[in-house]
Amino acid sequence: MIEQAIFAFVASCMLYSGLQVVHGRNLVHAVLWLGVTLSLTALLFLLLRAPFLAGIQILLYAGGVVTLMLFGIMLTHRHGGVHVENQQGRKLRGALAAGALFALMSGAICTTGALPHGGTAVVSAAEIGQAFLTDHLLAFEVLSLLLLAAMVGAIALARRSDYGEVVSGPAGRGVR
Amino acid sequence: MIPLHAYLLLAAALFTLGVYGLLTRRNAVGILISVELMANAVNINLVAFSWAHGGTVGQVFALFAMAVTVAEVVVGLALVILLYRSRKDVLVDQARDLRH
Amino acid sequence: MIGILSTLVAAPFLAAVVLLLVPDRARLLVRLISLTGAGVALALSVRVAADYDLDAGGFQMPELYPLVPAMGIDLRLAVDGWGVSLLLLTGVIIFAGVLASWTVKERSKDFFILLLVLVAGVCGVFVCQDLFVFFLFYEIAVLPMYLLIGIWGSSQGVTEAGPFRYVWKLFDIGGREYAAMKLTLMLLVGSAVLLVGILAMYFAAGGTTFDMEVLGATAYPRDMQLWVFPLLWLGFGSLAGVFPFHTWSPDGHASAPTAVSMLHAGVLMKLGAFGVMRVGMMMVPEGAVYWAPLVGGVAVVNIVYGALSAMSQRDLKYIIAYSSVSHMGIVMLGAATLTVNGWNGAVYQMFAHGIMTGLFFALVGIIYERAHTRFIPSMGGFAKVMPGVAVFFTLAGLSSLGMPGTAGFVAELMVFLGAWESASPWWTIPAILGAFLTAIYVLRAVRGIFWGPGPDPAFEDLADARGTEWGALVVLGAALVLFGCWPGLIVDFIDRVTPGYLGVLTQGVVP
Amino acid sequence: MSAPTPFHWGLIALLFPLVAAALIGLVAPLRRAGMPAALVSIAAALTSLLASAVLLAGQIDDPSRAVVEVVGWLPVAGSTMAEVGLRLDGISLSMLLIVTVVATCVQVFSLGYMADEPPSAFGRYYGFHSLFIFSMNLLVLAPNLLQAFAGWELVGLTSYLLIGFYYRKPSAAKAAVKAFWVTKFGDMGLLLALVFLFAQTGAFSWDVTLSGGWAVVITALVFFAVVGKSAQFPLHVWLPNAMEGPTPVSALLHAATMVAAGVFLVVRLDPLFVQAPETQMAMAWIGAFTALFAAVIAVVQKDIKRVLAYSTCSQLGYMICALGAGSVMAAYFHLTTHAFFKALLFLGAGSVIHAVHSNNLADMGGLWRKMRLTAVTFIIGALALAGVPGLAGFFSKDLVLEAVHERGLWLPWLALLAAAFLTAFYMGRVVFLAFFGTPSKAAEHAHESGPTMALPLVVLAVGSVGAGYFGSSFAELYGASYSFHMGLSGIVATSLGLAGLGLAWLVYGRRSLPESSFAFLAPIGKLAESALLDRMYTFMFRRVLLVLAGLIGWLDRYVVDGLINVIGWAAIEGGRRLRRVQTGNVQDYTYAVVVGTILFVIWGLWP
Amino acid sequence: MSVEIAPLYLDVGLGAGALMVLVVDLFLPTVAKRGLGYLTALILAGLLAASFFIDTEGVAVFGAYQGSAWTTFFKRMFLAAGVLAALGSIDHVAQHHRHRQGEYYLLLLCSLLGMTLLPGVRDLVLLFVCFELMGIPLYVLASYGKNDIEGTKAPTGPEAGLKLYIVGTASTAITLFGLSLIFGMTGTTAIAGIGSASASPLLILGLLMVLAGMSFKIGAVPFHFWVPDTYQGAHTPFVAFLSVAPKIAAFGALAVIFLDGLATQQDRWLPIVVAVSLVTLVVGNLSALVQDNVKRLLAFSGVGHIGYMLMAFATADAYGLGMLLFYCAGYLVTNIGTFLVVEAVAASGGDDSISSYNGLARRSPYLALAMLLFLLSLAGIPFVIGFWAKLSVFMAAWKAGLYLLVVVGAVLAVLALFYYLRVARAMYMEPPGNLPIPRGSVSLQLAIGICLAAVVLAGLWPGPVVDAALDAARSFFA
Repeated sequence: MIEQAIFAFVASCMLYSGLQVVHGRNLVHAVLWLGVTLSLTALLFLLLRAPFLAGIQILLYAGGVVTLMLFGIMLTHRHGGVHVENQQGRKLRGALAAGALFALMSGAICTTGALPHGGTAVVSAAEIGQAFLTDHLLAFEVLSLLLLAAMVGAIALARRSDYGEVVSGPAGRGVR
Repeated sequence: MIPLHAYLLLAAALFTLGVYGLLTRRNAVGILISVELMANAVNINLVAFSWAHGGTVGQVFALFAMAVTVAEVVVGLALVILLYRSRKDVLVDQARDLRH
Repeated sequence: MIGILSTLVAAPFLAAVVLLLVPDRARLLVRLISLTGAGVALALSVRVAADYDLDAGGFQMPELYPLVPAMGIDLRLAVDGWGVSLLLLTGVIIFAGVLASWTVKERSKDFFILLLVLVAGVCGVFVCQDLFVFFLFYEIAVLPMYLLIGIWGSSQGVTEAGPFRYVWKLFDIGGREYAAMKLTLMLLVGSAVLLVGILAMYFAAGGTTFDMEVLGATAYPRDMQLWVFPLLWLGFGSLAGVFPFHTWSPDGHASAPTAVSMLHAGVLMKLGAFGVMRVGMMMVPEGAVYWAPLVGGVAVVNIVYGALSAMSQRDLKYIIAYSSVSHMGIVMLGAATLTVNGWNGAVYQMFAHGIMTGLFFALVGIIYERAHTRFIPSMGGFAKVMPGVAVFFTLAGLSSLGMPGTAGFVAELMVFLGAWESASPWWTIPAILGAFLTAIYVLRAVRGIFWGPGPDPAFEDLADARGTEWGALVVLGAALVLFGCWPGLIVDFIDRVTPGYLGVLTQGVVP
Repeated sequence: MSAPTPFHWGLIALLFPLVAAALIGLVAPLRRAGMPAALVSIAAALTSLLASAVLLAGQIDDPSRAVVEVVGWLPVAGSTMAEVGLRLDGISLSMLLIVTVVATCVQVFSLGYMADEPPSAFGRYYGFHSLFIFSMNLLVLAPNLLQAFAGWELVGLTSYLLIGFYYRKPSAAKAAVKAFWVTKFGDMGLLLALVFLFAQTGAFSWDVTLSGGWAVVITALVFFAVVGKSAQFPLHVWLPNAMEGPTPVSALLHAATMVAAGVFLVVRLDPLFVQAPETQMAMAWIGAFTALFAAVIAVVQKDIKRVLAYSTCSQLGYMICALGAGSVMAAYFHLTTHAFFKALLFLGAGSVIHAVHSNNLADMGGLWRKMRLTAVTFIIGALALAGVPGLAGFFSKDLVLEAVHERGLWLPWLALLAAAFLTAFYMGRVVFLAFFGTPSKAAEHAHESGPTMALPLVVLAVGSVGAGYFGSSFAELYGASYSFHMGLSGIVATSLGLAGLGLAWLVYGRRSLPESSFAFLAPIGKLAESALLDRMYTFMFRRVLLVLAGLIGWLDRYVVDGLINVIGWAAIEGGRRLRRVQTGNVQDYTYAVVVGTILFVIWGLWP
Repeated sequence: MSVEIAPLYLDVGLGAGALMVLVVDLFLPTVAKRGLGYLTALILAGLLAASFFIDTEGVAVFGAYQGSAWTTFFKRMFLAAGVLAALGSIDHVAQHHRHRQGEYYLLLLCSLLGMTLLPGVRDLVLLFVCFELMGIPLYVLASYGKNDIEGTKAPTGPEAGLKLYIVGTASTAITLFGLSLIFGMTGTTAIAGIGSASASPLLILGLLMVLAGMSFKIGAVPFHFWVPDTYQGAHTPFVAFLSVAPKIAAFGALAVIFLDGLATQQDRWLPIVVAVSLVTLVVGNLSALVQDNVKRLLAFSGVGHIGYMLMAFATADAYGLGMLLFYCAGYLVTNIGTFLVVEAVAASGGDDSISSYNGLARRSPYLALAMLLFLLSLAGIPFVIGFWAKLSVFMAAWKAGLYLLVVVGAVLAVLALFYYLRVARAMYMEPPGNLPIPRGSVSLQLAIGICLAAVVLAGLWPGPVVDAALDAARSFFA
């Protein structure tokens, strides 16, 4: 009963904050609301007996991603240009499409009768680590390369070079 | 107990909120945020299913999804910065040199 | 060991490859190599005819090279009486065509390369025994046309008119590039339709081989035959100029350079008719019998409609182009009769019309090159300055109107005989009327160009044919008369196989 | 080396002219030299004449001989469908002799007549002539209808080429194509007949037996072609125009031989025609009508060649009528005699024209004094044509009339009689206008032509006088019997002929009767001159056929082809519309992704 | 189950190669960095050669991966594409991105590694990660483009990359959501296990979302909008790679999920694939008709080609899959060759408009001939490989009863010829004017030459390739 109440509370908070994320005018606020949503998700994970994930969620998402986003906004908006009004037509179209998608999804969810029902067993970090090193070893390795690629790629993109200025000759070596 | 349906509906709702943002945000960062919301909904799904089925697979999947999403965000932000440098704004509906 | 047929197909192609390596500036060398390629093709086709055992008949000199075994596609070559006669035609036309193109000035190397590739395709079709490779050669033969017309062709003015005037803004109608594009696209739409029919047959026959013998020996369900045949007919028919899919032909032939018109009207259109008979009628006989009334009816429309259209033209090349439409109608009529005479006549008409129209286009090329006009009302009295051209033009005209002593007569006679024996004898009457209409427009053209007072002062210095042009004219003209007086030379080959094919077809019995 | 057989002689007769034509055609220097080409051609014609004389002599020894030598020409289904070769019998050999004799005469005559032409044109002229002789011989000696058709078409071709000999003259060019088109129009019938004949019998042989209906159809079709070639009403319109050709050509092709080919064909096909009385009846009527009709028109012509041209129509009408009456002998006999005197008349006219440089009767007059030989021979020909007793025309015309009379064809008989009267009248008119009376300006400087022109005139005049006496020999060759006797027809016709000559003398010789007293005939003259039929054909050609062709041409360009263009246009227009969807705004692209997903889900989840 | 990695030797080599490039990059002076391209090409070529000697069949790493003839065929395609792209890129990258060359080749190799793994994965998690390993570097690489388009000063690369990125991440999210549902309804992420579940609405929803998300990667209509913009904006040698390799890999992934894992739900997704194929064919070809920019034209034509590939995919049988592989192989060499010619023309003073091809036949006959043959191959004209490719797809589709698709496809193939011939027309029929003579670098010429040789040789004798493709497809279904 308590769980259900918590869930109801968390869920409604999430929906509200989610709405703020996508609907708010101020982009900085939106990012902050995203942080709220992500943190609430961590709560939800706890309800789902996944403490390890909840921790990761807080660290990686609510901490990392939100910070990154804020950086992104700050770097690309000089003075207060964070208020960007969405066009009315697009809002309507977007709402229609999103509504339709939600209707379809919820329809599918509701018409799927027999869903498995979870227990109370908590998955430990050790179990997850075990899985990483056996069944998902290859995926793990690939993921590491992926993260490397993403880092290198992001650096390659964000570094000032090529565009605008011409770095001549061997002297360019110093840029790295 | 909370039925699985509830989690799924919540995830679906968050996902479609993200879709709404994706479709309406003009600011590139806004779009990134919206995609984050969608990815987050997936994670709820995965963890909820993992809880339902027991075992680690779902959570492992969710972890992979998180990592990948973060990687995407990193690249995305770099792209946004690049865009900003080349165009002096990050409104996606202004970046329309390539069309028709 | 490479057989004679593959050598025959490869010879022009090899010549084209050799040409690729020759510098542009070595014009004479380029021409000599092309002439060698064409000459080898001609010589080998004569050799094939000589080697063909008339007593044995059927398919001879088989060769087999696996190509894509997984799809059942092999390079299967063999030649029958029809193939022999059409190979000879191809050899003669390409030889004459190279001679007639001797004076191509601009980018002559590219021109001859494309021409030879085209010829390789044509030869391939006539000797191919694998339906798929048949189709493949068919496409090869169609494609170089685009560049040949687009680069070396000529444009003509067309007045904006008609209910679809608004389309003019979009296309450069009358331009050579428009003509080239239209020709290519229409023919390839035809081949797309064709492909559908071919696939249907292939899979209905088990989907293991494209061997035409096997596909031909399969008894397809009647329902299927009834819808496959129209596909094959229209697919091949678009190349044979079947109404109403003939409209590429006037523009295409009018725009094309001399040798290309010669080859295209002379040989390529035959490819279409040959396909209708060899693939359409022989492989789906029930469909052929069922649709024959329509095929013949449309052929009759072609004959009369083409002749009337030709009559209304004032551009010389258009007249000849429409006459091709009309004459191909005779071929298709012969095919639709499903009688021995009709089929012999159809194949022989391919041969005769090929040579005749080749001669026509060679002459038109000469006239156009000298006078820089094809507009008949501006001509007149040319016989005085180019008597040789006048003689050969008249000869070609006589053949086209079915004058005995020329190949055209024999072919038309056989077709008419066949038409009367066929299931729809009434075809004979409009067909004969078409021959009469031909007499009208051909002789009007002769009168308009060569007869009468004149020529205009502007045309007083026009030269008669010269050098290699004579070669082309004499080769074709002599062939026209020789095979008109002694048709047995060719008809023996054709007739050797026709009755057998028809026997299979009309009995609906499959061996 | 064994002695030449008839077959060899036949080959010589057939092929020598072809060789001559080929030589002249292919060896350009020979052609351009002119005179050598003429000599080659004449030599070939003479050889041919010699061969045919030898053959005919042999035939007279053994009238029932029929040599048939053929080789296969066209195979079908492994066997021979059509053959070519020679058939040497009475019918073909007598015709062969006529052709070669007249041809040789005309060729010799042309030496003088065409002497003013440039050498290359002269050479070309003889080339065509040789080709013509070959074609005619091909037709005459044909062992079957197919070869005959080939010859038939080839003589049409040479006729076209020779009429158009002065190709730079627009009227000649027009006349040439007109002749070709009209005869070709008729030839469709022959072609169709060939097709039907083959369908019925599996061969093209001369003597066949057919069930009634088919015999009528086939003979009617053949007759249609004959109408065209032999210039019968209503397809006679080309013949007068054909006079645009050189006069010797008119003598050879358009009087003596080619136009008679129609008659020859019917004679050849007689076994078939007797099975079709309906066709014969039609022939009798049409022949008789043409005979009268053309004679009437001939009366009012001012051009000497046109008079002769209409006269030819008229006389061919006689022959056709005789054939219709079932008398091969009469028709063929008339053909023979007519060949001589009509060729003579044309050559004589040619001689006159050569002298006065005009075709117009008004430019002549009083030539009797200047051109004695020409005048004498021309008058012999005219009298023969008029049917004056003792001359060739008398016998043959009498036979025709007799035959028609015997058959009980009263109206045709009367028409022929009237035509006989008119024939005498218009020939008298020509003779009096051209050779007597006061010379016109042009005629004053006229003088007799050289020996090359005189000799043929004499030869033909002899023929015109003597041919009539060989009736029984001819009859033997055809397997008929003939003996001359003067019957009702003969008496009436002869008196009418003499009356006609007398009337002509009164009007044009003595001028005792003014021309104006024939004013009541003026409407007929007007009618003849207005050339109603010609105008109708022209109308059909220009206003119907060409307009139809123009319509079809337009339709093809702008509607049929237009539709094809519209398809292309539609594709490109579609592309243009689609292009606008590509807005460049990535939000629209994501929108498409979401909508696509929704559509997927709807479709996948719906059932 | 063990850490067996023998079937992954090539992929391991690829990963090692990537790291090698990373390390070498650190020690190379900028002037010498062009060597990285050759190094990359050499690595890939070596691996390609090795693929003919190393047996890479069998299960690996706890059953997450299975090597077979199927994966080998894919690997060879990707390695070949990598070699060609690397060779083609060397000059462009050295000239325009001289300070980012190391990253370029590293990302290329990483992306390739994702691709080579994809067709053999036996687990949804691995599949997803590989998919992303393939995708993320592409976002970066697409942003490298520097070419300006008329009237704007801004480089087009960022816009191109952004469009690819936004549509891509959205699609990824959709895919991921779908995968989560599939996992949820089956309780497993093993490919072998997901087929056994009954068809609940959620499972269907999941698979449809995966299908939609993956349709983005292959560029099927209506997920294709990024294609022309990105192709136009990104730099050409990379587009050569982008236009083929990821799509082929995505087909591999689609095959793994749908033909293997979810084959039991065929009646749900197959009709959609058929419909998408049809729409893609029509839209792609019609849109290409009116393009004046060669890269956009090729982009839309590429969309059309996806329609043909989907046609083969929609047969859902071994024969069709084999023909799909054959089509992919043919499309790979042809399309890379085409784009490399575009690069060669643009690199020497031209741009991407059709008019800059005017008179190419006279400026550079061999380049024009190569372009002509590539275009003919794209159009499906005999004696170049594209013809056999198209044919094989038609055969497969006909065999599977997709008659409508065959008819539409055949007719549209002719329509396609119209726009290919527009380029041919410019090359052969227009006067060259003052346009420069293209002088492609040696490496570019080499790459074009390899493509040309492949297109022509395989066009003349396609048998071995077809056999290999059919073997691969059979091993997939074994």
